[in-house]
Amino acid sequence: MSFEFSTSTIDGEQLKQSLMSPYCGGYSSFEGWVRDHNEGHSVSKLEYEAYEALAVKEGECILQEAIDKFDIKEASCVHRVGALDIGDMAVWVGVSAAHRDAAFKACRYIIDQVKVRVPIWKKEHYLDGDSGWVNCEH
Amino acid sequence: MSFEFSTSTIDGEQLKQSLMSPYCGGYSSFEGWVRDHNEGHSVSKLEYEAYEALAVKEGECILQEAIDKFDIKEASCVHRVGALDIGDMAVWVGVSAAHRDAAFKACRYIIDQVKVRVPIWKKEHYLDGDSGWVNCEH
Amino acid sequence: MKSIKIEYYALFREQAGLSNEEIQTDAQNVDALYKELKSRHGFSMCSTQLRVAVNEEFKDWSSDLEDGDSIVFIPPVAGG
Amino acid sequence: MKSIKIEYYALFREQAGLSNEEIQTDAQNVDALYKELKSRHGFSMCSTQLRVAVNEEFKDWSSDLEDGDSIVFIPPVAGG
Repeated sequence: MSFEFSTSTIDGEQLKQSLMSPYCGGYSSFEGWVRDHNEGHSVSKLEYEAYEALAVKEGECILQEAIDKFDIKEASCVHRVGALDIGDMAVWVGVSAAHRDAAFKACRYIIDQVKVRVPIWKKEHYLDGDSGWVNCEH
Repeated sequence: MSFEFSTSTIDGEQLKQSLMSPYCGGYSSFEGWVRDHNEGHSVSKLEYEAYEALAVKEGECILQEAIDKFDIKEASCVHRVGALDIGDMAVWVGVSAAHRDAAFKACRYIIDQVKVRVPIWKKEHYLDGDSGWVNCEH
Repeated sequence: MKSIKIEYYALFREQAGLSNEEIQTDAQNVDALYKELKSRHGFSMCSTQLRVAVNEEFKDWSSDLEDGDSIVFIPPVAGG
Repeated sequence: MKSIKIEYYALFREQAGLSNEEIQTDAQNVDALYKELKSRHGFSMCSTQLRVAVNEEFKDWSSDLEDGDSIVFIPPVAGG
């Protein structure tokens, strides 16, 4: 179980290795990619910033909740910080379990909770030259 | 959109490339791994066999259903045939979408339907020397 | 007499000792063909447990058998 | 007077023009501290939109401010 930040490209295949076990029959993963649009605006690039000390605590708390709620074996999450381009992977979640139902539900739980609870902020830069911190401005 | 069989190791990272698009913000994938146990038996290895001509048609039908039912961009599935060892990836599903809700739901729909509809059979070999076609014997 | 091709997969392949065969039969429909082959090869499963494909399409067991048809009996599946 | 460390992230960092600062204050609780800093730096958000962390833990806005506390104001998050 680990929640981490990365300043470089996330390697989901590598991270998956630590979740594998002969006990596991199902693996669910989620990747969030930087889209070229958001709420009607054309996005050119973006920046993520995190309050890492608290974010890691809160992220680990979410992973532990997933392990307690669902019958899973392992779960991890990595989030990018810094400047990202369209198509870059912003966040990765991986969950292994004996059966697929728990793997899917836990993976979904983790990304949903990370998005609403973990202190990470996103600044979008738009093609029209404007920019803004998502959920904080306008 | 493609449903395929493979006689060698499935490369999910490679397959993912064909699903990526600047329009997509979410990617859900599922991998089924060969477990060391099933219904109380210790499994040593297994074999998958498929009626490929019909299985590909049925698999493509499932992918099209997922595209029609959920707001997703692309979906693919690859299933192994032949002899597999514990820990090997037996099946891979990948789905890209603008938003994660559709990606998760479509990915789950595809693996659920593949398991109940596509003509693929699994012979398990057990540590005690016994073996059997799952769902067909005993 | 009709000439019918049958492909065998998984448990059927093992129980028939064959991957495929071409037979001559008077069976009117697919269900009757299965009964004939079940008896000949000693298949353990009943048609109620199975699906059947005719010329690469899933079909009803009551489907008429036509000369030249290709048949595959589909045991309970176990992919994934 | 208490000595309080504040770290600024995201929109706060930009609006304050600072990543962190250490200030002297008479503010009794965290909410009073935010009002003081909102006025000084011209922050656009109200505390009702925010969460706050004291010494790396989420805390209530009514929490007493102690000498030496480290404070982070948490704007609406947008991870993922």
